[in-house]
Amino acid sequence: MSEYLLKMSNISKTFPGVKALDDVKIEVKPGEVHALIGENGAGKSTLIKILSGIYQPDSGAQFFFEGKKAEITKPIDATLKGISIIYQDLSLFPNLSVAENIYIGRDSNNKAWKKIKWKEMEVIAEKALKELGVDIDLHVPVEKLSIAQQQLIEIARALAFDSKLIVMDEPTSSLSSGEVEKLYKVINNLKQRGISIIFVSHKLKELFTVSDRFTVLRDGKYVGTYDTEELDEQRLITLMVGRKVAYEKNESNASIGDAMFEVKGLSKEGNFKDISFELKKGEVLGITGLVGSGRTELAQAIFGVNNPYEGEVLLNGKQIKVKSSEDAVKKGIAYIPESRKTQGLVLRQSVINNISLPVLKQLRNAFGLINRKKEIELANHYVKTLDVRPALPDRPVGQLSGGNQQKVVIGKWLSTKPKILIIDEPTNGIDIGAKTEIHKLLRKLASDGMGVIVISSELPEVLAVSDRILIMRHGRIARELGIEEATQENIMNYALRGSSFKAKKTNEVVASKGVQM
Amino acid sequence: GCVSQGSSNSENEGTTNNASEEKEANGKLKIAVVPKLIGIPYFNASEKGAIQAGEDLGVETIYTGPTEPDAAQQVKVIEDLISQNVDVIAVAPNDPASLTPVLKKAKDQGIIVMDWDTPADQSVVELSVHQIDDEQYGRHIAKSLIEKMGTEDGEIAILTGGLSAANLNTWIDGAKKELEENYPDIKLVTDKIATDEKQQVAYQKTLDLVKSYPNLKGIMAFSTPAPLGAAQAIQEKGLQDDIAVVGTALPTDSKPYLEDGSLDVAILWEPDKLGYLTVALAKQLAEGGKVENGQNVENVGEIEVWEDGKTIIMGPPSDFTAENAADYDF
Amino acid sequence: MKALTLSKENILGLIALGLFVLMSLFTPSFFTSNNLNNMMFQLPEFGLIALAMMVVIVTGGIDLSITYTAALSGVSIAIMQSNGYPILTSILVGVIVGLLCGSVNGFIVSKIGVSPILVTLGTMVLFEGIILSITKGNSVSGFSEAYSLIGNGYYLGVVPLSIIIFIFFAILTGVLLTKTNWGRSVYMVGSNPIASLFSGVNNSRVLMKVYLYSALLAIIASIIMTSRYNSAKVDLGSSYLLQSVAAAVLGGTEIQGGYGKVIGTVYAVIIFQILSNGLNLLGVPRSIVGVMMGVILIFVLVLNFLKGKLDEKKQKRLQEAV
Amino acid sequence: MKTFLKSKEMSIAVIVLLLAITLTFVSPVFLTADNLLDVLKANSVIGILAVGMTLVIITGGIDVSVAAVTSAVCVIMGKVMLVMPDNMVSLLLIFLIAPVLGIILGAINGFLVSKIQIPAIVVTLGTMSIINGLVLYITNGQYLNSTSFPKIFIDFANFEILGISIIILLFIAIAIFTWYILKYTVIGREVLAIGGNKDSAVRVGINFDKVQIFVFSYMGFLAGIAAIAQTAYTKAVDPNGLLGLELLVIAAVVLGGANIMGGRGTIHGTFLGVILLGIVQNGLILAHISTFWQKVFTGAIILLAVSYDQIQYKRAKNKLSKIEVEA
Ligand SMILES: Nc1ncnc2c1ncn2[C@@H]1O[C@H](COP(=O)(O)OP(=O)(O)OP(=O)(O)O)[C@@H](O)[C@H]1O
Ligand SMILES: Nc1ncnc2c1ncn2[C@@H]1O[C@H](COP(=O)(O)OP(=O)(O)OP(=O)(O)O)[C@@H](O)[C@H]1O
Ligand SMILES: [Mg+2]
Ligand SMILES: [Mg+2]
Repeated sequence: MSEYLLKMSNISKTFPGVKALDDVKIEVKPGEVHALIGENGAGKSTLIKILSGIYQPDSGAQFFFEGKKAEITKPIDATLKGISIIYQDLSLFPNLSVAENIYIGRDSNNKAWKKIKWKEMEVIAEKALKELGVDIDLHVPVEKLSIAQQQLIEIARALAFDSKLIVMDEPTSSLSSGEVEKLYKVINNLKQRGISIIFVSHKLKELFTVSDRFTVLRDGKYVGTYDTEELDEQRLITLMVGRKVAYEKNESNASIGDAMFEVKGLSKEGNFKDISFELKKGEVLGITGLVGSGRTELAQAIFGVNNPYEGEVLLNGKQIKVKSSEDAVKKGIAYIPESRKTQGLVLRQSVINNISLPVLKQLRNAFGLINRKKEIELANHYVKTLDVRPALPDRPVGQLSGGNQQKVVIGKWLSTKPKILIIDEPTNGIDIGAKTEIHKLLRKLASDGMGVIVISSELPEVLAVSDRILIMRHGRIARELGIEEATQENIMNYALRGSSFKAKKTNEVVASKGVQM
Repeated sequence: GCVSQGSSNSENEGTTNNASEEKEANGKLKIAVVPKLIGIPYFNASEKGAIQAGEDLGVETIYTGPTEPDAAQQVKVIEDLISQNVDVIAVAPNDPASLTPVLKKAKDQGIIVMDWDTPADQSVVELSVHQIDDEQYGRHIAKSLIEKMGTEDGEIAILTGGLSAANLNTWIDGAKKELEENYPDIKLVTDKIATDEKQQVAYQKTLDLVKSYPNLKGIMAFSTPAPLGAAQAIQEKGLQDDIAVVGTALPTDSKPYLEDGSLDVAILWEPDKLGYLTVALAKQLAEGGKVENGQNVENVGEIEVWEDGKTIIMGPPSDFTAENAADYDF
Repeated sequence: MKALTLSKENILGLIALGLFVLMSLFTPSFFTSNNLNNMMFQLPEFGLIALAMMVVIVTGGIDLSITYTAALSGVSIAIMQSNGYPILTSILVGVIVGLLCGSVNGFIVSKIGVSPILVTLGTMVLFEGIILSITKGNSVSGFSEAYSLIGNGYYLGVVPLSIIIFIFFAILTGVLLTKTNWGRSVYMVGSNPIASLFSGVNNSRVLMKVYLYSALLAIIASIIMTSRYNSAKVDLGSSYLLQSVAAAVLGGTEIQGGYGKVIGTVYAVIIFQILSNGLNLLGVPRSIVGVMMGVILIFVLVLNFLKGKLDEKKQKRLQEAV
Repeated sequence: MKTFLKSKEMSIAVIVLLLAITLTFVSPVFLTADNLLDVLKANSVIGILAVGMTLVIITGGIDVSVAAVTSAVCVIMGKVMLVMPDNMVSLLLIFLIAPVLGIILGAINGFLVSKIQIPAIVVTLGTMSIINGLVLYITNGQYLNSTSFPKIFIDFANFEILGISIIILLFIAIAIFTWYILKYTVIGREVLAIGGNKDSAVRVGINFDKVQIFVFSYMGFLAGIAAIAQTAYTKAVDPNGLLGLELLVIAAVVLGGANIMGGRGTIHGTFLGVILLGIVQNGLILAHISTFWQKVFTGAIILLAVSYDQIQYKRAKNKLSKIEVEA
């Protein structure tokens, strides 16, 4: 029995168009938390997909698990070996119960007609959830759970399979700080029980708190593996980016004008209650809080896709009624949703078509036809100014990495020349380099006179961009802090105070709307 | 089939595959007979006759029609026949009016146009071959029903293949007229009921009918599957003696129901004869012959020609009963 | 290289061409002015309905009521005409009736949000019922001479008027879909309704317009049909319903929405037309024509599939070569 | 139970109930065992097919070739029965042949859908027109009546238990059997799983293709059974007898609350859907509604049902509070 639980080496993976991985290796010790990190498109997800048997590596790959040579050609192989993967977008069945979601998969292949023992299933699920120290009704369908709870279900499933290695690809990207804390507890407890964890994340701070060792990838190449002790944030960033990136708290912006946008006593049953705030010219307003504190619901109400609600919205002193997203665009309100892949972009359509979508009306020529030339210019403009890579605007946007996809969404909304820009989880799953770029951009937009509201669960981010911070808790504004008085500690404190952790939240507020057939 | 349009010879390919070459080779007459649709027993039977006549009389018969009783499809069939420049087109219209333009077109191309089974626009056809006098037929069916009911007052119902079938409607009108004029005490409980040309639908509707009209005495069923469905329901509910069923079915299909009296009588002409007659007259017409009243067409018999010199009546319908049903092979 | 990467539409075009050549070679009286002309008269009505179906399918929907929409507007035109109203008035009424049908579908789909297949299943039966209760199932006839020219007349004495109408609407549809705000939104809504909603697109208006437009195409088809057949009846063109879905899909339209080109559908319609007419002339049993069309449909899709696989492999080899 | 009250099935159940009550008032006949049994029997074929269609639709697929497959099996069965001796073996043979034929045809659909990845509606549209065409070509619409069947089959067709026709029993048995598969077997849950989320299914190692092929083969299997029921019901084989039935079947399933997008659907819901369509047809005559208006009613009822259900669903969704808002 070697000292390593998992040894992968000579891993290469070629996709049509890209060499995603080029002779990469990773070695994981039993009972360690191993951070896998790199910029967007560095190859993390791909490496994981190979480990899980979804992708096959190019020839020559070496693969040992528990000292034995391992053959993993399909997902079930990995599962049976005791490797569980928790993907960014989770692998749950919204229409099935919690118990089933935990149990599922173990009987697949050649046991099709096996009778399902619901009792046994529930026992197993029960046990797994206990080990995690959470209590969730075994019978509710998973679609009724919050993202955080869903993530726990995934982990419970991994335990139920008594996995020796659990891989988490950006598990915290959709969690609020509070829930992240809870996840760490779980991870530590797994560690105690000798389970190894590969942890993919773009949030360096959290990585330092959980990880024992780091493996760094850059552009699909292996950079190195380091103990946490020998690293600090700067060093790490340099390793993964190859350049030095600053990422610190914002000092309040000098040129803050008077209120341009105002919200008075906004309330919506089961969403949020008498929300009032104002946004001053040139300032960035941060809204934070636990996931499920009603931030997204509030934003979508202002944007007109979460009607009806009580209360007033004033733009430049005049009351406005936003009845639909179309309205919002007309009135100069832009909302960048939290899930770029489902809400932000039409993945199969080209970058051009995505960017021009909200402004097609302006692009019409004398005959009311779209002026393709103008459209392409528009797209190119934002691809250039936002430095979207690769700069191929007629590629389907689905082929861009998360970071670049996000830039496209931002470009799309800048093209509407909005007065108010609301951006929800702006840097979800985006690497540090791209992050700071986006933060700079938001600051710049504000100082150029745009009203910017940033909703984020990532406190460093909130602190980095905001001039003022609203903390929401259970659908109400718990506290407002000026940037100078705000610290991660006191924000957490207001966000959590008196709140139980079981924030309830259905993923997509408007998922039902718009969907046809 | 769903993805289907146009037409073709529903007999074996051989006869027509090399059709057009043949045309060049020997001057054989090409006579196209177009049914309302192919692949239902009634028109299969008349196809037999038509093909037979072709062989007997040394003409080439193309028997082809749509797979659904759809006007649009039938027009296409005829258009394609015009492209094959046949000598005669005899058509049984699904929707007479809808064929007028295309039949005109055929006429302009020098093709002789006639109708059979169901009259087309009389201004375009040169001959109109009727199996029977539609009104008489309707009346005959009504009379037989009354006879089988054995009473001249009581409730009856009418089943029909489809509400939009022109010829069924004329028969039903004929039957209604007979009842109004001669049997005032007969009460028609509801509008004619559509059975989608399907036996099981006729069966279900009949079950519902006998339930909702407990003292129903008789049922007239038009279109070939309808009487079978009706009879099946009567048979199952053992109402043979309470409710008389009369309809337009083929003998072989109705045999099992005739035998136990659940179907009292099936009234129809012999469709193969109709097919035969159509081809025979088409040939005669194409060769410039004139059709006379009382003329005897062999294998068919004496035919009646109305004074308009156009309308041909093949003869009275045949009543198929438990006794004679076995003698027929269609 | 370009030659190797044929779009599915181009492949379809080649198939259509190939069929045409084959038929011309092996079917006597196929390649005769008479028959070509004949096909030009047969194609438009089906072509228009297929386009109507395609537009709906691009939004991820389907319209099972399309032929009854056509029939209903056709019947109303016929009734107007037979009561001696002038052509334009009659057509106007027909258009209004048809658009009403479209708006019923559009409303229930876009405002209430019921899935199109269910809505149009219901309206299909409903419209049929309405026609039946109006016409008592009889066919309505009695069009004016002039009216019958629409479907039977020639333009400049050579080209059938109806084919010109078809070409016009084919081009119009193409332009609307590719060059207008609405058309673009149609594809966007078809690919990802949520994202397009979040991009300020008014999904329900887009959908409403889609069902109105497809109704309009159906109406045009019904005008051509009623004029050609000089009568209107409950089952007017009913046999085109599933055929039109098949044609749209054969034309490359993705049934789950988001992709579909006019030219593809047009090629598909041409293929069906050649197949049906040619096989008829050959005297192939008509039932077999149906079989052939099913076979072609599946064959082409299997072809696309294999092509996709092939391209992947090629890409890969190029990669490893590098 | 509480979940059932909020479920789609509930709204359909409500509609069925309202309709039934109205009919009981307009016609004394409606609420008689005799009538209800007739309705059940008349809709058993649709019911059997609908049960299979439920699985297909749960996986997000659809099968418009069911009617074609059923007629194909009917026709072949008919031809076989012509030469069959009149004994038990023949009957057993029929129960062997019919399902097997169905499974073969269904498997072809399944293969094209899963391995060639052609959308189900397209595949089945194609196979439908192929099968229909071939049936028409081979039979030329030739109608076979009971005189040509072995007597034992007729006895089977007329067989009753406590006055309940074997055909109804067949339907009920199929419904229960399928319900069991869906609830208590691995493959059954996998059907729901791939309907719920395809990617997740693949990741947890569910064999997507296998499940799809199963679903379509099972649909074919039931089409085989339905063919037996149909032949027993009409005591005849009419190659055109089932044309257009597929739309009714689909209507029944979705009325029963199955989600055309996949992931949701229940056997009891489908059963209710079948019943709804059944009593509408039956009621229209009992209620003495003019022939010409019957379709108007049917269409209107379908529209009302689906709209009502959708509105209910939206309401529920809006009520469902997303956040526990502090008082
Ligand atoms: N399915 C695919 N087809 C083609 N190329 C791919 C595919 N998946 C990944 N790639 C390529 O491999 C590279 C690495 O992708 P990967 O998903 O591993 O990046 P990542 O490290 O997960 O990025 P992120 O941090 O944003 O998740 C990408 O830049 C992309 O070009
Ligand atoms: N079909 C594809 N073709 C080409 N590249 C792809 C494809 N799918 C994914 N990629 C590449 O994979 C990389 C990562 O893709 P992925 O789906 O993991 O998003 P991501 O980078 O992880 O972003 P996020 O973290 O927001 O999900 C991207 O760099 C993208 O270029
Ligand atoms: Mg990734
Ligand atoms: Mg949020």
